[in-house]
Amino acid sequence: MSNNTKIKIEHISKKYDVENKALLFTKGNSAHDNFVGHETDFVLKDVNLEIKEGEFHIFLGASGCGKTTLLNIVAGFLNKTEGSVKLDDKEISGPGSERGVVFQNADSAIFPWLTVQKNVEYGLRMRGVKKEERKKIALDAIELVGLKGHEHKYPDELSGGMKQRVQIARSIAANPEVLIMDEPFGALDAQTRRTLQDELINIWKKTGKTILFVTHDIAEAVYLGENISIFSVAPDASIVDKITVPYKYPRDVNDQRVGEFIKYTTEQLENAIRASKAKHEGLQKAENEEEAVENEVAEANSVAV
Amino acid sequence: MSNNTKIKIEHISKKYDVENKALLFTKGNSAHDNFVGHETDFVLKDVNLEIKEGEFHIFLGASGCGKTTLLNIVAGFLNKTEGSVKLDDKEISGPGSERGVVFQNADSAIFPWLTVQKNVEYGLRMRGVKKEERKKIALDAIELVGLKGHEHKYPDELSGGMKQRVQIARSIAANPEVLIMDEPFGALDAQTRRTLQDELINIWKKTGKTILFVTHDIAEAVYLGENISIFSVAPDASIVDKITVPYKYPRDVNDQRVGEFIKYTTEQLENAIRASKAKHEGLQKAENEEEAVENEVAEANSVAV
Amino acid sequence: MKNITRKIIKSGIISWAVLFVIWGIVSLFYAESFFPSPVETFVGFKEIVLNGKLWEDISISVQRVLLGWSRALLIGIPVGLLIGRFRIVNWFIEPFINFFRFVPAIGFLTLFLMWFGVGEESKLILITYASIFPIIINTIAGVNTINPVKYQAAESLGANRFQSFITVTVPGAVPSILTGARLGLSTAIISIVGAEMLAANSGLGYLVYTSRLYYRTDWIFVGIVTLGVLGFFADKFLRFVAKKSLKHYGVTG
Amino acid sequence: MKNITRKIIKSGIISWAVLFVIWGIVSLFYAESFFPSPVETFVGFKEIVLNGKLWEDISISVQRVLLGWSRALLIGIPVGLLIGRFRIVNWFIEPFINFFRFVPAIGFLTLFLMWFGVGEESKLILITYASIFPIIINTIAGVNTINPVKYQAAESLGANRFQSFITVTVPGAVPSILTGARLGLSTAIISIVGAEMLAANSGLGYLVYTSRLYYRTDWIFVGIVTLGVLGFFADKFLRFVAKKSLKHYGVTG
Amino acid sequence: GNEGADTIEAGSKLKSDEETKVEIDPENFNIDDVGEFTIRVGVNSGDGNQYLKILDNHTGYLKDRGINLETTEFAAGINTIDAITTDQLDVGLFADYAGVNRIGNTLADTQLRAFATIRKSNAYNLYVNPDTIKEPKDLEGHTAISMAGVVFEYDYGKLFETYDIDKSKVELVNVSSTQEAIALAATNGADSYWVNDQIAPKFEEVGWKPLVNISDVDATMYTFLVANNSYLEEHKAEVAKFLKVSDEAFDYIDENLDEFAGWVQADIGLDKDLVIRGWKEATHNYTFPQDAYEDLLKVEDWCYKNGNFPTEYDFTDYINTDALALVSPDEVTWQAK
Ligand SMILES: Nc1ncnc2c1ncn2[C@@H]1O[C@H](COP(=O)(O)OP(=O)(O)OP(=O)(O)O)[C@@H](O)[C@H]1O
Ligand SMILES: Nc1ncnc2c1ncn2[C@@H]1O[C@H](COP(=O)(O)OP(=O)(O)OP(=O)(O)O)[C@@H](O)[C@H]1O
Ligand SMILES: [Mg+2]
Ligand SMILES: [Mg+2]
Repeated sequence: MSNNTKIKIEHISKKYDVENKALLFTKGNSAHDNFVGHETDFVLKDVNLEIKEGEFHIFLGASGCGKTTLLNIVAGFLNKTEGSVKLDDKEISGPGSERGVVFQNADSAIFPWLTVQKNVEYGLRMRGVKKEERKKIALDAIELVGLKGHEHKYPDELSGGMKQRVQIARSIAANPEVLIMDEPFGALDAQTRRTLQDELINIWKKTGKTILFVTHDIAEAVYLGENISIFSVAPDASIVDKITVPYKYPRDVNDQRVGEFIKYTTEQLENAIRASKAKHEGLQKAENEEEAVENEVAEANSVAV
Repeated sequence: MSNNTKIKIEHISKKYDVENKALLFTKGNSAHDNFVGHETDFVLKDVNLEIKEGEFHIFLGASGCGKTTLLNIVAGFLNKTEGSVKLDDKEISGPGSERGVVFQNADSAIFPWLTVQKNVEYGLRMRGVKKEERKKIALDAIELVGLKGHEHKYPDELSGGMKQRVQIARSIAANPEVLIMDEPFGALDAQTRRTLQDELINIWKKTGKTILFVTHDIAEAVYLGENISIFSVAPDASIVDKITVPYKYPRDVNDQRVGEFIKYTTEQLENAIRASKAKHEGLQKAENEEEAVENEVAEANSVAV
Repeated sequence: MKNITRKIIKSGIISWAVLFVIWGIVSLFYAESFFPSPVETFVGFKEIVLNGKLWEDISISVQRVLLGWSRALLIGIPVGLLIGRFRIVNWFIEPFINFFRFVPAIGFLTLFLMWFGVGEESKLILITYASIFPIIINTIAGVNTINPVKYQAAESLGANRFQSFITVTVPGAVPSILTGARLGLSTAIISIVGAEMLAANSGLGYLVYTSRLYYRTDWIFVGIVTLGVLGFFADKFLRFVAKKSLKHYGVTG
Repeated sequence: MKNITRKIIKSGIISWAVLFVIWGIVSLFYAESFFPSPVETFVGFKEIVLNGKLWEDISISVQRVLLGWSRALLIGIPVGLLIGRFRIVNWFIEPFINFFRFVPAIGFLTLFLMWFGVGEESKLILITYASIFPIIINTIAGVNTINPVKYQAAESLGANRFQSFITVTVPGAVPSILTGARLGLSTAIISIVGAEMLAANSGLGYLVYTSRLYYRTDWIFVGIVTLGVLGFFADKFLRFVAKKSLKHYGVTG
Repeated sequence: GNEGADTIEAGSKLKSDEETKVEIDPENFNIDDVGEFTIRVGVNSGDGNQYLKILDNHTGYLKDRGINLETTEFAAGINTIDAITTDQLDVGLFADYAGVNRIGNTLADTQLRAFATIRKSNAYNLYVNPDTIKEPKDLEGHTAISMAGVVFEYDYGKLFETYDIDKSKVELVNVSSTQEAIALAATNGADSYWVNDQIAPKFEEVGWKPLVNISDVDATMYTFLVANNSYLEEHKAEVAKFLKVSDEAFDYIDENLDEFAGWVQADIGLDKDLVIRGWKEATHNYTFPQDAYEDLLKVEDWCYKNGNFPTEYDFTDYINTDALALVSPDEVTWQAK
C-alpha cells in the first residue's frame, strides 16, 4: 500500500427523489423496511474518506444505510447531491474504465450472449485492443479466477459462483486502477463464498489494485479488509468510524484473536448505529433503543460465515 | 403433543426426470451446484419418519439434500417414486386443505390482486364458508400474526416480512391439521426473522397444529423445534438422525446450554454429512472429506442468527 | 425552463407540428386529388362534419369496432385461458390458431358475406376474426407466466381445479389479457376498412374505401386521420382505465 | 402406448382430421360456389397446381412478403432500438407510431397506388407499412427490459454511448426483436391480400381477392389454405432457426 | 288506409297459399292493386340504383307509392350477385359480361334470371396517352389499365381482336377504382383505360385522348337487372310495380336533374357536374329488346371461347321478362333464337 491518496471523498451528501415509498417494497427491497427517513431526507450526509492507492477498503454498515449509494457515486452511476469525489485529484463525473465495478448480481451484470472469454475481453475490445493481445490478457484473467477450461462456455452453462468469477475476471482484464465491489459474494452459498474470498485476496496481492468492497457481513469485512469504514444508519448516514485490521493475510476466522476482532468490530458497529439512532430520536431515548440496535447488528451480520 | 401418529413416511424414494442439468443453473439454483449425483440418481432414498399429532418437527440438512423435495411429497405437489406417505393412516395422493403450506417466497405465493383480508379468507371461500364467518375467522388470523390495521392493504403495499405474515395467516385461517413450512423465514432480514419465529411459536401453542418446518439454519432449528430430523446429502439422501430438543419454550439462543445444544446439533449434522459422503465415495476417502463436510455445515448454517 | 421544453417535446406537439409542415410542403407539388394539402383536407373535413356524415360514420364504425372487439374478448379470453391452462385444449386448438392467424380477414370478405349476410353480422364477424388472435395469444402467454407456486397454494388451501382456474388463472393472466385487449382493439380498428368494404353504406372504413369511387382523396385523408386519432385515444383511455382499476393485478400501463 | 397417443394429439393431426371432417359435413349442405367441400377444393387445387398458376402465385407472393418484411425489419429494428434507448427519439417518434398503428394499410391502398405506381414498389410499401409496427413496438419493449446494470457494467468497462448501444442494447433486445419479427412476418403475410388488391396480376392475395370475381370459391379456399400453411411453416422455421442460433441471447422459441 | 290494409292481407295470402294464386296478365294488372311491399336492392357505389334511393330519401317517391326500397351498397358489383343467390337481396344489377360469366361458372345451381335491361351504353371510349399510343396497335409493348372480372376484360378482348393486337405483348394492370386509373394516367404509370363519358374530363385534364369507342369494337354494353327465378315467380306483381315506379322516377329525375344532382353531391360527395354528365350519357328506362338478348348470346359465345367457363350454355334459359311484360308489354321485344 503506497501513501498516495487514490480516492478522496469530501462532504458527500445524497438525497433521492422518491415519488412513492411503496415502490421500494415492490422492488423486493424488503431489507430496507427499516429505513426510518422520509422521501425527502438525505440518505447520506457529509461523508468524508480518503483511500490510499493499493488499499483493500471495506464499507461496513447495516442494510439500507447507503453503502451502495456511496459506491454508485464513486463508480459514477449516481449523481451526488453535494460534495466532491476525486480520483487521483480529478473530480469524478461519470463511469470510467479506470474504476472497474463488480456487481452483486452476476446474472444481470455479465453478458449472456458472449462466451466467458468474450465477456472477459469486453473492456479490451471497447478500448480497441488487438485480438491476439485481448485473448492473451483474457486467458490470464480467466486462469486467475480459476475458470480455465470454461473459456468457450456461455453464462447459462455456468453456476452462480462461476458467473461471479467471470465478472471478476472481466473487471480484472480491463485493468482498472480501482475495483469497486458491491457485496459480490452476497448471493452465493457459503462454500463458494469462502473460496472466492480467498481468491480475491490472491488477486489483490498479485495485481495491487485499490479495492473498495461493500458488505454487511462483519466476518467477511474482517477477513478481507485492511481498513473498514463503518456507517451509521440512514437518514443522514455517514462514515462514523474507521478500523484498521491488524492481521496479516491469510487470516483465519477460526483464530481466537481474529474472532475477538470480529467481536470488537461488532461492538463498534453497534455503537455507531446506537449513536446515530440516538441522534435521530433525541438522546433521552437512546436507552430504549438498545435492543433495536442489537437487532440491526444481528441483521448486519446475518450472512456471517 | 399427543401420541397419535399424524404423518407416517415409509420407504420414500424420489428420482427426478431431468433432461439437462444446466436447466437447474439457469433457474438460479446456484445453491445446488454441489449436487454430486447424476440426473438419473435418486435424490431421496428410503426415507422413514413418523410425526405425532401436534408436534413441531424440523427438517434440517445441507442445501440440496432434498428437504424441499420431501416436503413437496408430503404436501402432495410431487409424486413419490417409491414408498408411502400417510396422513392419519390415509395415503396422500395430492394437495389437500388439511395440509396447509407456507412457501419460502411469499411474493409468489400470496395473491397480489387480493387485499390482506381476502388473501386470508381465500381457503374459507373455497370451502364455501359464509361471508360473515369468513371475515371473523380471517380477522382473528390477521390479528394473530400481528397485521391488525392492514386488512385492506394490497400485498404491494406491504414489506417482505408483512407478506410472509399474510401467508401464515392465510394458512392458519384455513385451519389445516398440518402446517408445512419451507424455510419460511429464509428470505427475511434477521430482525424480522426473529420476531416471526417467536410469533410462530405462539401460534403453534395457541392452535396446537402439527408443524413440519424446513430450514438449513441450525440455530433456527434448535430455537423452534421439538424434534429435528437430520438429512444426509444427496444423492440417496435420507433422514439419518433424529434429535429431540430438551428445552422448554421460549428458548434463548444466547443461553449457554442452548448454545451448546446448537453445537451438538452441528456435530450431528457434520457426522451425517460425513458418513453419507463416505458412503458415496468409499470409506477410505472419508478423511480427505473432512474439510468439505465442514464447508457444507458452514453453509447449512450460513443464515444462522 | 428546461422542464417546460421537456414537457412540450414529450407531449408530441412538436412532432405533429413538424408532420403538418412536411405534409403541407409535399402537398404543394401535387394536385388535390393526388395528395390533398392539410387545408384541402380540412375543407373536406368541414364539409362532412357540417352535413353530419362524419359523425354518422364515426358512430357506426365505433359501434362496429366495439361490438366486434367485445365479441373477440368474450371468445378469445376464455379460449386463451383454457389453452394456457389445460394442455389437452392447447394441443387441440393451438394448431388452428397458428394456422388461421396467417389467413387475412379480407381473404374471408366474400365468404363472410355469403355465409353471414349483408347485414351487420358479417362485418362484426370479420372484426372479431381479425382481433381475436392477439387476444388469444396474449392470454395464453399470460397464463404461462403465472408462478406454479400460486396453484400449489390455492390447491393446498382447498381449491379444486375449477376454483383454482377461476381464482388463480384468471386474475393471474390479467396484465397479459389487457395487452391482448389493447392489441386486439388496434386490430379491430384496423380491420374496420376491410369490414366496411363489405356491403356497407356508412362508417369510416366505408368512407376511406369508397371515397375513391367518388374521386374524393381528401375524404380518404379525413378517414385516415380520424381512424388514427380514434385509435390513439381509445388506446390511451384503455391504458388509463386499466392502470387505475387493475393496478393490483400487476397492470403497469 | 399412452406416450404415442400423446405425441399424436400434440402433433395436431387429430385437430386437423376433425376440422376436415367438419368441413366435409358442413359442405354437404351447400353448393360449391357457396361452400366448397374438401374434395371440390382439392379439385380446384389440382387445376391450378397442374397449370402452374399456383406455383407462380406462391412464388411471387413469397417474394413480396419477404421483401416487404425485410424492409420492415431493416427500418423497424433500428428505429425501435433508437426509440427504446434515447428518450428524445422516443418523444419525437412515438406519437406517430401510436397514431399510424391504428391506420389500416388498406386505407392507403389507393394512395399508395397513386404515389408509388402500379409496380412492385407500392405493394412492397404496403406490406412494409403493415408489418413495421409490431417490429418497432416489440423492439422498443425489448430495449426496455434490458437491466440497467448491463449499461453500467459496459460503461465502467470503458464503453462509450455508441459502443454500449451496439454491444448492450442491440444484443439485449434480440429476444423481443425476434418476437417482433415473427409478428411482423405474420402481419406481412396477412397484408398480402391487401397488397395484391393493388394492380396485381398474380400472387396468393390476388388469387384470394379475384377468385370471387370469377366465381371460384374453391380457389378462395385454396388461397386461404395456402396462406395458412405457408405462414404456419414460416413461423415454425423462424422459431427453430432463432432457437438454435440465438439461444444465448435468451431466445427460448 | 283501410284499403291498403286489405291489400296487404290479400298479398300475404297470395304468398302463403299458391293454389289460390290468380294468373295475372297485362290486361287485368294494375299497379295500384299491389299492396305495400319491401324490395331489397343491391347497388353499386355511384350507380343508377343508388340514385333511386337518393331520390326516395329526398322526395319519398317510392315510399309514397307503397314501395319500401332497401338498398345495400357494394363497392364491387360481384358481391351483389352473391347476396342475391344467398337470398339476402331481391334484386341486383349486372353488366352483360359479368352476368354471363357468373352464370357460366355456376350453371348447375344458378337460379339467376335477367329480367330487364336498364341501360345500353356506347359511352365508353378507350382513352390513351397520345404520346405513346397513336393507334390501337401501339398498345403492344405498353400498359393497359383494366379491372379484374369486369367488362373491361371483354372490351379489351374485342379490341385486341378487332385490331389484331397480340395480347401477350400488352401489359394489363388491374385497378380497383377509376380513381386509381386517373392517378396512373397522371403519373404516366399506364397508357390506356376504358373511360366513360362521365369521368372523361378528368382524363382529358391529364392529356389523354379518346382513341376507340366500344361500339367500334362491337362491345356495346348492356346492363341488366337480375333476381332469383323464384323471387320473380312469387313476386311478379311487386317486381312489375317496382319497374313501373322506377321508370316514372327516372322521368322525374330527368325533369329535375339539376336539383337532383345537388342531392347526390350532398349525400355521397360525387361532384354535381359529374352526376349530370353521367345521367345524360345513358338511357334510363326498362326494356328488353332483341339487341340486348343477342348481345348476351354474343358475349356468352365470346367468353366460352375465351375459356372463362368450362361449358357452353344458352342464355335464353336465364331470362324471365314476365314482370316487365306486365307493365311495359311494348318494351319486351326479344324472341328466343
Ligand atoms: N433508487 C432509489 N430511490 C430512492 N431511494 C433509494 C434508492 N435506492 C436506495 N434508496 C434508499 O436509500 C437508502 C440506502 O440504500 P442503499 O441501497 O445504498 O443501502 P445499502 O447500504 O446498500 O443496503 P444493503 O446492505 O441492503 O445493500 C435505503 O434506505 C433505500 O431505501
Ligand atoms: N425439479 C427438479 N428437477 C430435477 N432436480 C431437482 C428438481 N428440484 C430439485 N432437484 C434436485 O434435487 C436435489 C434436492 O433438491 P431440494 O430442493 O429438495 O433440496 P433442499 O434440501 O430443499 O435445498 P435448499 O436447502 O437449497 O432448499 C437437488 O440436488 C436439486 O438439484
Ligand atoms: Mg447495497
Ligand atoms: Mg429447499
